[in-house]
Amino acid sequence: ERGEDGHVNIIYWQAPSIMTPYLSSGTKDIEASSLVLEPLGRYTETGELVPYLAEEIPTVENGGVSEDLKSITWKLKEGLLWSDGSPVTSADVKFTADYCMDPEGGCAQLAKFDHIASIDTPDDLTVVVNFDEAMPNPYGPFMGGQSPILQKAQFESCTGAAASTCTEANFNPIGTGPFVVDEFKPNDVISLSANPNYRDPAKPAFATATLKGGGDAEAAARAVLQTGEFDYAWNLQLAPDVLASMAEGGQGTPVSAFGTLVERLEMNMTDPSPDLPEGERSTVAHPHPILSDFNVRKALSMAIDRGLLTEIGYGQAGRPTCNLVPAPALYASDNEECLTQDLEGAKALLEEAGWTDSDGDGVREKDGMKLSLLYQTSTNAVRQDFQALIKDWWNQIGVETELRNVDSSVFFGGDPGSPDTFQKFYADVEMYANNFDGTDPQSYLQMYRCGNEPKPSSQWQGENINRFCNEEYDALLDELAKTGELSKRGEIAKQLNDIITKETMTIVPLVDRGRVSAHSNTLGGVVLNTWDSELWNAADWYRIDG
Amino acid sequence: MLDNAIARIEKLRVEFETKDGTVAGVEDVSFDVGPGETVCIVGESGSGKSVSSLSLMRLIEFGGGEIANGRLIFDRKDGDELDLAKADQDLMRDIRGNEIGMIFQEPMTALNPVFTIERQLTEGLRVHRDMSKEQAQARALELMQQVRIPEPERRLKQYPHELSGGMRQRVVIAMALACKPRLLIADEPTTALDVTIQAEILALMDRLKRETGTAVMFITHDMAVVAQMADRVVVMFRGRKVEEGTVEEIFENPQHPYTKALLAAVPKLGEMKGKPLPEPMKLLGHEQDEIKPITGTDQPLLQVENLTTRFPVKGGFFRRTVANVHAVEDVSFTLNKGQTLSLVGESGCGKSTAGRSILRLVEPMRGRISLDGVDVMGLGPNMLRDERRQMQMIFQDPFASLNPQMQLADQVAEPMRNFGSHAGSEMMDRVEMLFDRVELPRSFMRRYPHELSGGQRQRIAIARALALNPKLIVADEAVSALDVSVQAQVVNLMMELQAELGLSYLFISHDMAVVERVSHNVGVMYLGRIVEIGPRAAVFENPQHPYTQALMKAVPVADPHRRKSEKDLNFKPIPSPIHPVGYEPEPNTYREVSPGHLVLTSDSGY
Amino acid sequence: MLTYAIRRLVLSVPTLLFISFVIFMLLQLAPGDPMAQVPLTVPPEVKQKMREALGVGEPALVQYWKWLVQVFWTEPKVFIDWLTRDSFLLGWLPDTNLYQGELRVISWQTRSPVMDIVLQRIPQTLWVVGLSYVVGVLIALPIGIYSAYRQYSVFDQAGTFVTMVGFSIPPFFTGPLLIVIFSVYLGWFPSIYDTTHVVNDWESFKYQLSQMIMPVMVLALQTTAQLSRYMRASMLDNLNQDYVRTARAKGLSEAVVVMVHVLRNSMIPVITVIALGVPAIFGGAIITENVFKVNGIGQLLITALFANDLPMVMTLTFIFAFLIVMFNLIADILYGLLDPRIRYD
Amino acid sequence: MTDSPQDDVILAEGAKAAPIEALKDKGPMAPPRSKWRDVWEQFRKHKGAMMGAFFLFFITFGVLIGPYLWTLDPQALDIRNKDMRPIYTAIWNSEADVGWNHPLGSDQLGRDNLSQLIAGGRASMAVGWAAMLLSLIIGTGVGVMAGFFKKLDGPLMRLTDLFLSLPILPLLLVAVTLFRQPLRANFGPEGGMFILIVTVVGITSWMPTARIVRGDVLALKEREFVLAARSIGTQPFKIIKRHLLPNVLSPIMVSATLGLATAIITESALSFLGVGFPSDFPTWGKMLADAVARMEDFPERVLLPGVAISLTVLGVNYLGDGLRDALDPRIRGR
Ligand SMILES: Nc1ncnc2c1ncn2[C@@H]1O[C@H](COP(=O)(O)OP(=O)(O)OP(=O)(O)O)[C@@H](O)[C@H]1O
Ligand SMILES: Nc1ncnc2c1ncn2[C@@H]1O[C@H](COP(=O)(O)OP(=O)(O)OP(=O)(O)O)[C@@H](O)[C@H]1O
Ligand SMILES: [Mg+2]
Ligand SMILES: [Mg+2]
Ligand code: NI
Repeated sequence: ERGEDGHVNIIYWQAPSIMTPYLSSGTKDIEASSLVLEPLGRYTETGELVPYLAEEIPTVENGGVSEDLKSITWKLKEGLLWSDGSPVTSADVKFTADYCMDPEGGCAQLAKFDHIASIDTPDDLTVVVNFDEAMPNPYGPFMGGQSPILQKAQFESCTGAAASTCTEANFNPIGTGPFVVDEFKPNDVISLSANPNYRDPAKPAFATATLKGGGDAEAAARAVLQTGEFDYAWNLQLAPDVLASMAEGGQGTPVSAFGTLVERLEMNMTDPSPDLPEGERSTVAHPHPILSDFNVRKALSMAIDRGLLTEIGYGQAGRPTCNLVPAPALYASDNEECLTQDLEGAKALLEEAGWTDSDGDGVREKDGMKLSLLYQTSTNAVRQDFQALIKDWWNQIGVETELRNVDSSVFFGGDPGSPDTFQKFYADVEMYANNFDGTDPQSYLQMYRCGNEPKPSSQWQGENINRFCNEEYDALLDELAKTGELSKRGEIAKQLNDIITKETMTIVPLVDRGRVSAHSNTLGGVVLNTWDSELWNAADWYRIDG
Repeated sequence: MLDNAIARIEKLRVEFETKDGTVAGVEDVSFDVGPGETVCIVGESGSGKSVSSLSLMRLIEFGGGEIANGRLIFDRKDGDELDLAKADQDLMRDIRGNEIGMIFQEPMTALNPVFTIERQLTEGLRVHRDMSKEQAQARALELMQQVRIPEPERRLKQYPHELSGGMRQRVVIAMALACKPRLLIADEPTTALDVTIQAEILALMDRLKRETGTAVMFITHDMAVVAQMADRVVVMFRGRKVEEGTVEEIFENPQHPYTKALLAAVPKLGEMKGKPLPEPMKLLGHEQDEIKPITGTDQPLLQVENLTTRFPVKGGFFRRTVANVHAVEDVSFTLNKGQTLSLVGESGCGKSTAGRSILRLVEPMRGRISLDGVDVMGLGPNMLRDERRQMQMIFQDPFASLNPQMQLADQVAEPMRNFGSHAGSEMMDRVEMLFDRVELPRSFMRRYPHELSGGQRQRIAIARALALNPKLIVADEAVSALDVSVQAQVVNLMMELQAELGLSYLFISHDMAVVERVSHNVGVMYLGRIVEIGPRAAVFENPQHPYTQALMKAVPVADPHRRKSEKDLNFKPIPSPIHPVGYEPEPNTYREVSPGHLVLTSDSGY
Repeated sequence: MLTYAIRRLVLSVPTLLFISFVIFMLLQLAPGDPMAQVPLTVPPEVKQKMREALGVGEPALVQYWKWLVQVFWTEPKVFIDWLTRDSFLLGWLPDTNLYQGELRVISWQTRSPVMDIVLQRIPQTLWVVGLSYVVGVLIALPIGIYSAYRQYSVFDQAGTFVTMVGFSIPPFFTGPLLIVIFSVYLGWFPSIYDTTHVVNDWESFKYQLSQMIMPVMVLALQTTAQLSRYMRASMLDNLNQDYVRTARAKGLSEAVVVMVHVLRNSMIPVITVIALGVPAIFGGAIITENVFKVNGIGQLLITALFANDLPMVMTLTFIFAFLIVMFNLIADILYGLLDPRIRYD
Repeated sequence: MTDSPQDDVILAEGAKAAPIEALKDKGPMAPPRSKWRDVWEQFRKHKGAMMGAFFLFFITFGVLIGPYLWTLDPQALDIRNKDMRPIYTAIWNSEADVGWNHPLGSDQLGRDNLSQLIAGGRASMAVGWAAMLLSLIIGTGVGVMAGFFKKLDGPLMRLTDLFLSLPILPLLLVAVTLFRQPLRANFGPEGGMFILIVTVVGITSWMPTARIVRGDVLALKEREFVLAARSIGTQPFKIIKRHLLPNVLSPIMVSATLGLATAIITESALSFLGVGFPSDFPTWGKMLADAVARMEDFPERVLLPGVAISLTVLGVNYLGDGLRDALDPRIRGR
């Protein structure tokens, strides 16, 4: 029965600041808006596609996707209503695309609408998206929490430069989801109530909801696990022992799930030496004097005990991995060779490669070059623990390591003027985490294409952070882009993954980072999903009596 | 001992707990106060005068003291006798302000700055007399009239800082008298006031005592005031009573050596009559010293012409100068080598400013100053600094004019360091010599100012001023803050030095008796102008300007036979020296009465 | 006095302009980027588009000028409109409709007018931080008075000790400690402040009290520590003054002497200190707000800072500077009003 | 002090002694003592101050000598011995994981708490002292200049107002992000951050000192000894050095003690907000901030640094109280 379970309290320690994913790409905002706005289809916790507003997921098999992979046809469910009672039509869907693709609007999900040539609405329930090239993965637009459907009537006057002035619409969007916004206090709290026009008359079970934001993960965990004030807490990035001891509070349960987020070390293949003139540091013009040696990279990887790192940093929310693409199963390589630490092996390897400690200072040299590395990452407690541990291991194999951490707003800020961005890579090794949207790794793997590296001529934009360049890899990428068949795609993706990880040790994956969230013991129906919004099935949540 | 005494103090001993252990403030003091009688308690600073009076009020407890011994018998209105030393504070509250009133020394701080006069006057009345607000206000007005405050209605609504010192002291007296106390304790009520105001307040108290029949316990260190006020005198010395007697007995036939010394040290106005030149005082114990008049020379050292100093008053939206304080207005005089010129006048008349202007410690507006032929006004900063070797200054407050954080030898040596005139051991030799010169033991050289008494400090200040062999010393109230006995010593020292070194003094003081003692010439200042100037004998014995005459009348004389009465006094309040920008007073013109004796003929504001 | 106040007011305009310029330039210098929080999956071109939409690329002076116009011209218009339209006070006046849809100061994070959010945050901050200030003052004054009156007594020594400890323990420690004790073990108070809570009956009032008590206490501890020191020192200064002796000599009771004569004088400097502390209320208490999730101004500022939300940071810091300047002025004027000796002209 | 041998002479009956004795100055009879000896005498009488000084000395000594006595590297990881409890927990909990190799226990990465506490103390004390000194120098300089030179008063006080109205926290964060890298490049990660924090705390906390000092200098300037110094030709800077600075020492002392405390606390607040020292560089504030999450299981990790901070602050404050009394010659003279 709709509304019979009263009230549900959700806490996000990062407070949502806006209710549409199009003007913010922050996870908190995307997840908050997923209570109200819905896409045509979502990913399930296993990464499968399920229809939401669409009748079914279009595929080549059912004819929804054209043979040449250049168009996809969505059919809306019949009788869908917006929360204000007006019907949902294909015009809304088309409008959503237009809204995001407006060049003045600064749409955060523009990448989802890449390669769209045109959108046709043959009738009120049918939407045809035409691409300008073959799209083996045509599920960019309108799939998943990042690109839900907006109501045309509400946002019509909010396109382009006017997007940010539509505060009312941005805070209180009319949606099709289980809840509607009663009051939105940016960066603080959102009060919601059940959508009277939700398509399933029995849902949601809760009449009202609040989504409180702010504070820190620890307090959020405490509120669910220890004091029981809240029913659901998102993304509890806490040290495992802290979380475990809080879970003894008995009020709630932590839950975890894994996606594609991998904490990794990136090896710089170019020389970041400050002695080089500005504009040539960390560019392909100068290969790295130490890390160009595969054996060094390999030894560095061998020295690491990924199991221990995981245990200390992430506990049940992490698992050691050797892969850049750890999931979904279709694309995940079975590479496990790196999981056992081998300090002796690493030492031997270095010795063999000519890196010896000739002067007895504990640091190896070769040709007068000291085996000394600068290892940087963003400022974050777990990363600093990792740095400390890895430095320790590397010291043991005779590699001198200097640690450095940069404020994350600078590190990830992408300011071409700052020397400390991860793109500039003015260090030898850096550590961060990255993942890909949805389930298809193609664009993710494409980042490491030769020529895509950040360089002065591209204002240091570019995703090939390592400055990796490998013909075989690029050739495989081209092949992947042409392949539509899933199993074939999986094969190629695994090969790509192996080239960049175990074969060249360009990227040294450490931990496959999952999500930990917690729900109170009285909240039922929670299914943690890392492929989509965590609140993807909030409509199914209910209260367990007890 | 009178049986019907209002207050009887018997064997009083008051102790203070200090960090160095228990200290006795007064010891074994006994005396009594009869009805309608004025008992003066005299003695130098720290002799226990205030402690005795505060004990009687039982206020000493709040200052950390404790009555260790003795009885304080007080005769209450209803005839009972009560030992105040044993009374509890509730009872005391009833007596305080009601049966015993008290006037304090500092009129500036004795009133609460944030309450109106009316509020402070009525408070006691409402507590002790259960008066309604209106009744108390009416009574307050009556009191204000009784103490002769002009415009009493308006004053009642004002705050203490809006009243002059004299008026404030009147308010304090009114407050003490509000409930018609049987005993009035006055703790140095006039020490902080100008002679003229002092005279008025003394006369006022005298009249009130006669009108109301209140017994008065009057505390002072000034023998001249004692001579004016007392029926009986109690002399205190270092916490003990050393002598007691009627005022005539004490003045004419002192018994105790301390009383004798004290009386010898008091300069009496008129003592110098017939002597044209200043001469040192004859002090007890120095009888054998030869007393030589100081002649000086006739060569002019300092010539000041038309000196004018004004301070701007800023105001308004743009902080522009809206008015000027005419502190020194067209002052001219000449000071000869080896002689002393004194400037006298009431507080605020511009004496200090005149002295400072000459050293250019404040920048004069115009005028000509020539010191031994050097045009001081025309000197640039460096030259001026050099020229200051020739002229030095001694300040009023010996506590404030020495740096508390510096050793005495360093302070004396500082001028020499500044000018590099002496160095190393030569400098130390000179410092030792200077210490000898001002009769301080050399062992004091390594001490700090707080370890010295006021007189010793003032001697350090003199030594410092002498360090550079100046020709001119400006002594700005240099002896005003000192106890009489010490004052006499310092005055004698200064005169000795003058005789020996041929110094010239510009002696600034409000104390006419001291001025009479030390000066060759005297200038009387009023509102920034010199209203009369001339040889000391001429000005003191033949005052011409009405202000000078009034001033001379106001000075109390340390002789019980020459008491003043209230009707001799008529003072007008001093008008404001503040004039709007652009106001230019006419130049001063003088009439020469006798050679060198000039009297202002143009308007002086008096 | 009036001239003085007006003069100071007028002088504060260039001061504030200068301050705003300094702050603006400092923030411009900061290397942060509003896109830092954007996940790495978003391609650089898209980020660039987003940046342009926020107007980040423009020259600093142009941005500053725009900001000035928005704050000093557009926002007042909106405010006047609001006054004449919705406010209780002036709602009866005809609607002014001065605001014609010009661009207001827009937050980069929320894409909504900064002022609206600030107004939304002020109640929480005032409730908690303001109340704690009041509580702190109310506790501090008696402690200060009594410590001074009984200088070096056990009470005074203990008071000194406690206030010093209060001063030296950071709120990020006291806060979680209280939460663990009172929320986790005892379960008396909620650990998370509910900003949507509306007080409309006794029950809800009790709830409001229970959720405020911990943050208020944590903050009040610090206020108390500092103010009671001031109060004590000021009382000690005045207790030794001559007028106190005069008052006693009049036969007034100790209560009147201390609580009327001495207190009135001692309060003069203390009140100005209190007034000078008021801007800090509006500035929020960043750490405490964070610990208890009282999402007030302080939390707004810190999130904006970390998100490089320049307009928000700029406007908030400017408001803060404005309050400081104004309360400085108010403190001076209060001083003049309370102390009859001071006359400004 | 009123009782001196001569009193009895004067008061002796018959007063055969020379009468001038009665008027003789009451000189100090004790032999002259050096100023610092005097200060010390006075200081010793202040119990709180002695205790404060003792604690401060103990802590300072501990953090300075500590690393030589307890040589474990505070950054050394000993992952097998992580999460050990302090040795004293064994008293009531025989199962607690304790050991003499980590007398105060170890943290979640097995770093030794004792050596961290010592190293953290070094950092905190160094930050505290340096920031305090910096703010003192700026504050005193500005205050003295403004108070002494009339022309500078206006501009300097406006500057002070400006700094007072600058919102400190944003400024701090901006400065941290701005200058962290260049400083790190020149002074290393810890050195750079140290300089940064010290500078930022220093330049944002000198204003109260400046105001107090200015007020005092204005008042002192009216005192006659300054006028006297001018009249004997002392140059302005010598006046400041000889006459003004020694006399504003006690308010400066008070600001100094407060400054030390605020600097330590500000540093810890910065650490709490995550913009302080590098993560592997312990300070008390950082240890406290990091340990708050594990407060229930490992209370010692918050208590140890918390108590250390409090004791230091308390010690410094009491020390300041005592010093103020001892340095004031009027109090000392009594
Ligand atoms: N609160 C106190 N604590 C310690 N000693 C005190 C205190 N008050 C007074 N004394 C001591 O008691 C003695 C007498 O002091 P008292 O104030 O009575 O002197 P006085 O004769 O009134 O001097 P003055 O003319 O300076 O007012 C002095 O030696 C003084 O040091
Ligand atoms: N620095 C100053 N700024 C403004 N006005 C001043 C200043 N110094 C003195 N005055 C004013 O100048 C006038 C003369 O002051 P001055 O100090 O010379 O008087 P005085 O005769 O020495 O008085 P006292 O006997 O009280 O020392 C007074 O009205 C005083 O208020
Ligand atoms: Mg006295
Ligand atoms: Mg004077
Ligand atoms: Ni006198």
